[in-house]
Amino acid sequence: MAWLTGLPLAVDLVLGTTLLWLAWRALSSPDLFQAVALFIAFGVILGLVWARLDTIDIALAEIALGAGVTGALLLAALSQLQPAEVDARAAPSATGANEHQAGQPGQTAETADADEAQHKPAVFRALLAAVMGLLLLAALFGLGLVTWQLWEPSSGLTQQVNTHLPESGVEHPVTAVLLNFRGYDTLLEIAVLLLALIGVWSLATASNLGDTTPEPVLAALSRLLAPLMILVAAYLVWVGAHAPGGAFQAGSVLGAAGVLLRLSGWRLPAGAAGWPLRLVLALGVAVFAFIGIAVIGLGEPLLGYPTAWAKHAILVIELAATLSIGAILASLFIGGRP
Amino acid sequence: MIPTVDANVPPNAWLPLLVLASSLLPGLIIFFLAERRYWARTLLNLGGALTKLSLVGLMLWGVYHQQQYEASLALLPGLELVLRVRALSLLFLVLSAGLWLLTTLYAIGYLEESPHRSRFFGFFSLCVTATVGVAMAGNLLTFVVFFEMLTLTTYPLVVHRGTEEARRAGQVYLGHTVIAGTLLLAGTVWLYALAGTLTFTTRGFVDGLVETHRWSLIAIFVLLILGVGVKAALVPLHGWLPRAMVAPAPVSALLHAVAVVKAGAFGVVLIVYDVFGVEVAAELGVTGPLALVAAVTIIYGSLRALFQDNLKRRLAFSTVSQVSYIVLGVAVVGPLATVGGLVHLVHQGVMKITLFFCAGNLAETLGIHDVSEMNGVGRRMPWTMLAFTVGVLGMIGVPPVAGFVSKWYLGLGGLEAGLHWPLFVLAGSSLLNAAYFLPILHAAWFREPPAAWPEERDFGGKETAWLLLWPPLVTGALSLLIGLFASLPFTPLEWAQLIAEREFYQP
Amino acid sequence: MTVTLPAFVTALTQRLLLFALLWWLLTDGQHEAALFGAPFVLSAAVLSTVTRFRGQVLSASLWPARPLALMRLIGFFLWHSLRGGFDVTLRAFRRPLPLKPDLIDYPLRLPPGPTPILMASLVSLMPGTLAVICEGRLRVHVLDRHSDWHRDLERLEQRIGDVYRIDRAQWNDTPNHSDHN
Amino acid sequence: MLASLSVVLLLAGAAFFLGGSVGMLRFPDVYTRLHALTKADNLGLGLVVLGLMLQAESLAAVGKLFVIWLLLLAASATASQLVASWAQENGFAPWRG
Amino acid sequence: MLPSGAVWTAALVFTPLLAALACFLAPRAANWIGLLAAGLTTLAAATMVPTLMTDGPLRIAVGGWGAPLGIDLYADGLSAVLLLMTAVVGLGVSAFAPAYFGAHPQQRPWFWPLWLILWAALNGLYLSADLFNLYVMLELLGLSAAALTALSGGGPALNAAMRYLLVSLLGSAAYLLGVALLYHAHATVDIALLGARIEPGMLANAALAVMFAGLMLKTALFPFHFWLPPAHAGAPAPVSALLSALVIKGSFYLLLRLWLDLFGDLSRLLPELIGLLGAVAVLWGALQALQQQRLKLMIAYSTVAQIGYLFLAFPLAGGLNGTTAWRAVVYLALAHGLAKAAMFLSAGALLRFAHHDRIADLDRAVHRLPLTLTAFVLAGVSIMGLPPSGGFVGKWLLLEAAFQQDRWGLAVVVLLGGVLAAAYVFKVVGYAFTPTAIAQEAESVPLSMQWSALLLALGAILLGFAAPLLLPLLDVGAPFEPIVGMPS
Amino acid sequence: MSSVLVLALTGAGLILLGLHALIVKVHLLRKILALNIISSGIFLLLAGLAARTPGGEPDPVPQAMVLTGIVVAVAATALALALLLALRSATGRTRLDDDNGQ
Amino acid sequence: MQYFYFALILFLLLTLVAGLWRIRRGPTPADRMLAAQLFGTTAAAILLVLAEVSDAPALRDVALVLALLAAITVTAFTRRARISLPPGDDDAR
Repeated sequence: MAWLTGLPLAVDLVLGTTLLWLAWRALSSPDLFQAVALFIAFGVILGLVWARLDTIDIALAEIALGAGVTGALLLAALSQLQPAEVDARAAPSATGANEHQAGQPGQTAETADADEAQHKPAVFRALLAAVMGLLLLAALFGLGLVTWQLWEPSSGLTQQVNTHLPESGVEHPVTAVLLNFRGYDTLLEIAVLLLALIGVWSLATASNLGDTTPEPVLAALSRLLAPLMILVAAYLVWVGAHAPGGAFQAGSVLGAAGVLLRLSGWRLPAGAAGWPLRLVLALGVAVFAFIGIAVIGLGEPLLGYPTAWAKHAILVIELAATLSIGAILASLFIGGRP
Repeated sequence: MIPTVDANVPPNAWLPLLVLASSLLPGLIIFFLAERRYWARTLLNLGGALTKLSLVGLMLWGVYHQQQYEASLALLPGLELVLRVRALSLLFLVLSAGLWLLTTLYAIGYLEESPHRSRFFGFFSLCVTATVGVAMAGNLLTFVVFFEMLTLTTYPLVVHRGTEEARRAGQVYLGHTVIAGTLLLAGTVWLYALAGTLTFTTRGFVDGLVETHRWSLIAIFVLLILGVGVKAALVPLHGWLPRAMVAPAPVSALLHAVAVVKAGAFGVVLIVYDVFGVEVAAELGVTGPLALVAAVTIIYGSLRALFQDNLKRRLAFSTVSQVSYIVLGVAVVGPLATVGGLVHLVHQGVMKITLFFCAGNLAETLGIHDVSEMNGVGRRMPWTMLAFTVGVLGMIGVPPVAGFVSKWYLGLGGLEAGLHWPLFVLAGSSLLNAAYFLPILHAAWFREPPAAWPEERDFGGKETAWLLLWPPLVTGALSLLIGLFASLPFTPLEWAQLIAEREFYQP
Repeated sequence: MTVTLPAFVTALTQRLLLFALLWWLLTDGQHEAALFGAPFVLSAAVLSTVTRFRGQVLSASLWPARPLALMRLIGFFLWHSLRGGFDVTLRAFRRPLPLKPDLIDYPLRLPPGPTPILMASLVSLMPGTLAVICEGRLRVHVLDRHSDWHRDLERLEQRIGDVYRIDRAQWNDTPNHSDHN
Repeated sequence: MLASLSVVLLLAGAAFFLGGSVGMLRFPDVYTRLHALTKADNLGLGLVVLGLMLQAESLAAVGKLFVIWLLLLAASATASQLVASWAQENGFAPWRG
Repeated sequence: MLPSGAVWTAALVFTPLLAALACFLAPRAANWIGLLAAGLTTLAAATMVPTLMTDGPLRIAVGGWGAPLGIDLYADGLSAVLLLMTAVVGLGVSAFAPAYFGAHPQQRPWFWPLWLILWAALNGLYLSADLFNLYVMLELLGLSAAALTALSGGGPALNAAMRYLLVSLLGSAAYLLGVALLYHAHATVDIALLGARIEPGMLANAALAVMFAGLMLKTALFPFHFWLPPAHAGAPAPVSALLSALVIKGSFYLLLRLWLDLFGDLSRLLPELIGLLGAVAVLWGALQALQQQRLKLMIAYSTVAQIGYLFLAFPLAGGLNGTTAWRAVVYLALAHGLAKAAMFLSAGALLRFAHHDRIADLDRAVHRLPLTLTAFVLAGVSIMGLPPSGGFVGKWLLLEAAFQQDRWGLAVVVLLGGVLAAAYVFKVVGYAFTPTAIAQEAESVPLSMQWSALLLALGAILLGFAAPLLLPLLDVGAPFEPIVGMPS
Repeated sequence: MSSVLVLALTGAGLILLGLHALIVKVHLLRKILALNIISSGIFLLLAGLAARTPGGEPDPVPQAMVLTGIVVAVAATALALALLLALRSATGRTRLDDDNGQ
Repeated sequence: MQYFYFALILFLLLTLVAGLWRIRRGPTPADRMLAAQLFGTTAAAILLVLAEVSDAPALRDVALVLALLAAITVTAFTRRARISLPPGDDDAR
């Protein structure tokens, strides 16, 4: 039964190979929709990989974002790209779908690739491809070698984190790192999210897609799931203090709730779409920064919560951050300023 | 900028700065004056010019009595901007300050009613600021700084008219001067990297390096001379000068007589005497080729001048030729030649500015631009042509006008140094000068005037506007006087001898 | 169309209980979690109730379900979903594929509202059938057009109606339900 | 005993997953594949969940497992309806053998 | 032990960040909030200087944890001068923006929050001593810069913004890969600790390679410059100024830090290669600038060339008096910041004035827009490296280092670059003197736009006199000396 | 431990696959996917190696970094997609224009 | 028991990978979306088994989140991808 001991490795090998295969196909399949679908699948497999590596916080975030906002974002973008791509095709295949035929109707063919081929002479392209291929292979080899070198047990900062864990206000090391030891990063990273939203809003107004009355079954689903998502988001915030979970994951779930609501035709009331929405969007950064700066007045360093209050401070920050992250992610999906 | 005043000589640090400020501040203010504010502008211009002249006079007296004037400002680690007024500086200072006053007067008259006068006078003042900066430079860095500033401030004057031709001339001018500035900078930094100092010293500061870095020094010398040689219009670097004639007459006067070419020539003096030291330069064997270049320039400029019909272009080539007298004087190693070169710095300035003033008058009053249009103009504008005649005679070297004095000393200097060929160069040049100038005089005085002048303007029956007339008369008279009374104290000749004794050939 | 207060309160209470249970499940019954969870349970319940009532009409379905009927429905569903799973798995492995699919219309007798949705969802999990609500009808895709899918659908509809106490009288009276597409 | 029952359930679940996947691959059109997806996989998951429930450490864990199953049930029921109606609206006629 | 360092840091990063939030919340008041924040941030940067001069470099442990567990902030002279430059340029651009966006009211509410976040990111970048924190800053910087590039809308701008975003993301991804390798090799991401722990070897080389590749991409060093000209030319003028003057410097600063503190001793060949690329950039960029017909593109290509100068220090740094080379390029970076901002702002004013930026059709702009043209020329003087200007000081120091080490090739490149710069600057000036065949319609340009450009340009000139003040500040904490042991 | 190596190497492969596609592919959506895959590869390296602690409990610090990175990546993706859509509606193109804006 | 779980995981993973073929093959977008849905269900099963085998109850939360969000992608697809196609035969031949 010695082969049984190889099973975990086999699982990893299958996971790794699948990831690579999915990535390769997502990047090279001729059809864009297929690429996006493969990419979504890639996200799920990556989630499994994280689970396999015992990095459950990341698995949660990957699954929550991948299954929620990212996939929806990509699909929404693709559907908005679609009509022109169909127009761009010289002769749409009128015969309809065929399993063995490339360029299905409704699939977003990447006609640009073909155009590109005509720009440069074939020899030149081949040479370029060969050179690049060699370079990439060399880089892969180098990276692999370096990774190999790093493959010996090392505890990194685990010891330090565990030593200071009691002072951090939470019991889960990852949350302690995120919200206390390296809280500065986290604050800025919520700012990155907000920044992306401001950038998106600066580009366009919201498209009116998804405003048609939803199918009844969809409406029912969103009625069922939206409250559940709120509950689960709250749970993730709560559980983050001592187990995998936390503001990002919770915010991602909340964002997914927003996406679902939006998809089922729900719109923010006009009165809430102005500054109340903006307030919610900015809340995470504002509360985090406010608490981080206010502690200076208590003689603490920047973003240094007194140990006694750390637990509550982190909870407040996490709640605000969750709310903001959820609202930002949902707004990112909606796409334009309300 | 607050200068770090040397504590040892506190009272004397302000004068150099004031000399700078006397044209810098008026210039900056003038930029912001509206076009119509004629009197304010004139007041600022003349006030500045007079102030500067009196300050320079004060320093002239002081230096004569061994006073020190020095101001410095730290610029780089171990390097300062230094303004130091010495006898040599004063030679150039007096020339600039004096001629600036006259040119300003002339320009006020010349530019009456024309557009963009505020800009013009603003840059004009800045240009003079840069020139006096060059004159007072206490080290090579300072020299480079003001030299480049001169480039920048003259460019707007060259393209002032805003025509396509002016733009092209401006590009050519910049092309030359910027490349030159780059070479100058290269030589300067290289020298600094070798010598660790850039302070002008009366016998040069590189003698310690001759043994070890002979070829580097020669290269540096070439770079530096190329750098200043463009402005001094050494052949073959002179291409910009005739083209820059598109600028208004006061600008030409300034460029040719005072600011630009003189700064170049002055630079040659500084490099040979204060950077390398004339003995070291001679030992390096670089003075001979320099003298040769000067000689070639003298002859070539004269030859080219012969074939120009455009009056200003003829004068421009004349400048090319004449400025190299200074270089020749410097390159022929010896006290007398030095005196000749230095004195020519002033003499040529005074005489050439007279000629340009007159050419400007002819153009402005009668629309005359070409030599072939000058028949009988002496009768129409006798005073102008009188001044012109004095200038021309000086250029040829007819005694007792100033030019004679220069040529005399240059020739003696050559002989003193045991060289005969400078004599032939001088003689040949004088002949050529005569060949291209005397026909003008002949035509102007003895030919019949045409029925109508190309473009005559009426100045109320007078010859021309008084602001146009007086400056050439003054400079014309001056060229005569400094020639006649060359041996009195405080004349250029006396001063040049003082410099030679005090600085370059002190026992 | 108006929502009566008691109906609202009843619905809210139901949901509060449900979500509280859920919270308990999620947090593994830890006590200190209860306080933290309370506001969220409440808000989730309120949200759920409000969305439930908004734009919805059905007075009938506002009443609590009949527990016994619900149990029967669940049992029915579980059994049929087991059958459905077996059915489709067996078909998947057979060669050649034992498929005679067809798309048919099944006119619903349930009134519009949540019940047709439940119906459609359950149909989709039952053997050989897959449904889409389409303007008062179910469009049903069947794997085997010769099977007795019709009887199953009727029985399912019946049970759902029972759970929600929908009178037969209230049913849409369109008796003919055998039209092939 | 409990463990072996659990193993049986898990194995049965796995078998249905396999059935679902095979169906996905072999069935001819989108509608038939939906059948495979909704029925086989849900049953498979149900059995796996049941098998794991037998091993679960607490009642809450059992409940959580059950909730997961219910949620996926709802999701796939909804998804199948949405996809089917999408296919209809976009004019994909069913395969008729 | 008042946490004065923490206060400065809080002010420098959080003032713009919170102001960005405020602008986002109250778009109508954005102008005022933005200007106020700009003033406060500048004040914070200025007041930090005396603290540094008296107390030496600042090291702040965020949250009190300290490296390697927590994030450390570190400010020395190098950070300080860049913070100051950012503040000055930021103030100038902020003063320019209200009038500029007065004509583009739909862009204004987005400009302010994006720009203020960008400012926060830059300040954060200059203050951070933590490689991962720097990654977040880089992303904050890159995303805000890309969003700002797209602000004016329209095909070319969006195209450029897209390209910029992709490049920027790839660059930071490469950087992050390096961080990952370093962390796993040495269990810290604190620069000082890493500097003490890093040792030559394959791993360090790999980290060096990917991090430098990424940062060079972001800094647009030749041949990675392809994205820069369209982005910097296509953005609205104040944004172009920010991108060219500041954003590029952010990644360059990081590059410099990594080199100085981590990688400087690893390779002999790499500095030569970098120097070569820099030299090619100087010449190629300038030649491209010379060929441009459009003012903003010309200025953008000029940036490509000026970036090249910054990399000329790498081959010089190892030799005799290498510190001079570092000082030189930092000075050049400062001068370029001020001058290029002034140039883009004056280009913005010209664009408002003439509604186009064709160089050949500037139609007597010298007379009609004298302040703006003055700003352009003064900025050009610094770009050319003519005295007396910041650019001159930088170039002088660079030449000094080159001559001291007999690196004639580098000296020639430096000098030639200056000549070419003069050529393209004066090409513009020449056309600004001449009239076009048909006199053009012109719109009046608000004075605040003209003056902000002019003051920045004057700043670039005055920088030429500031070396006795700035160089001692730059030496606080001896950023250019090799780290010996651990800073406590 | 073996899984760490396998998955870290997978990360390296992903990085280079993504890089290749980013350079070669012209459709912008594809480039955005490529960037995401590159990021995933880097995260896999960063957090994958975190699991090689002797105690078996993965190092929390890289995990926190990856979480931060994931959120940043989502933000960047959203912005890139919005830019892509804006570009499409402004120019009709979904690829970058090669002329440098001249 | 450990190895049994791993074998189970491997088996489920392989059925998952088999389902990938449908994403690759299509032919309609709907088919690809279906496969993605399949992914959700199977991945949840894998996560649950993994939670058991590595004694990490937190992985159940991952499965819970996956289950909660499983429908969103499909919904986004059907709500937004409203393309008009020429009606034609389906893919099977």
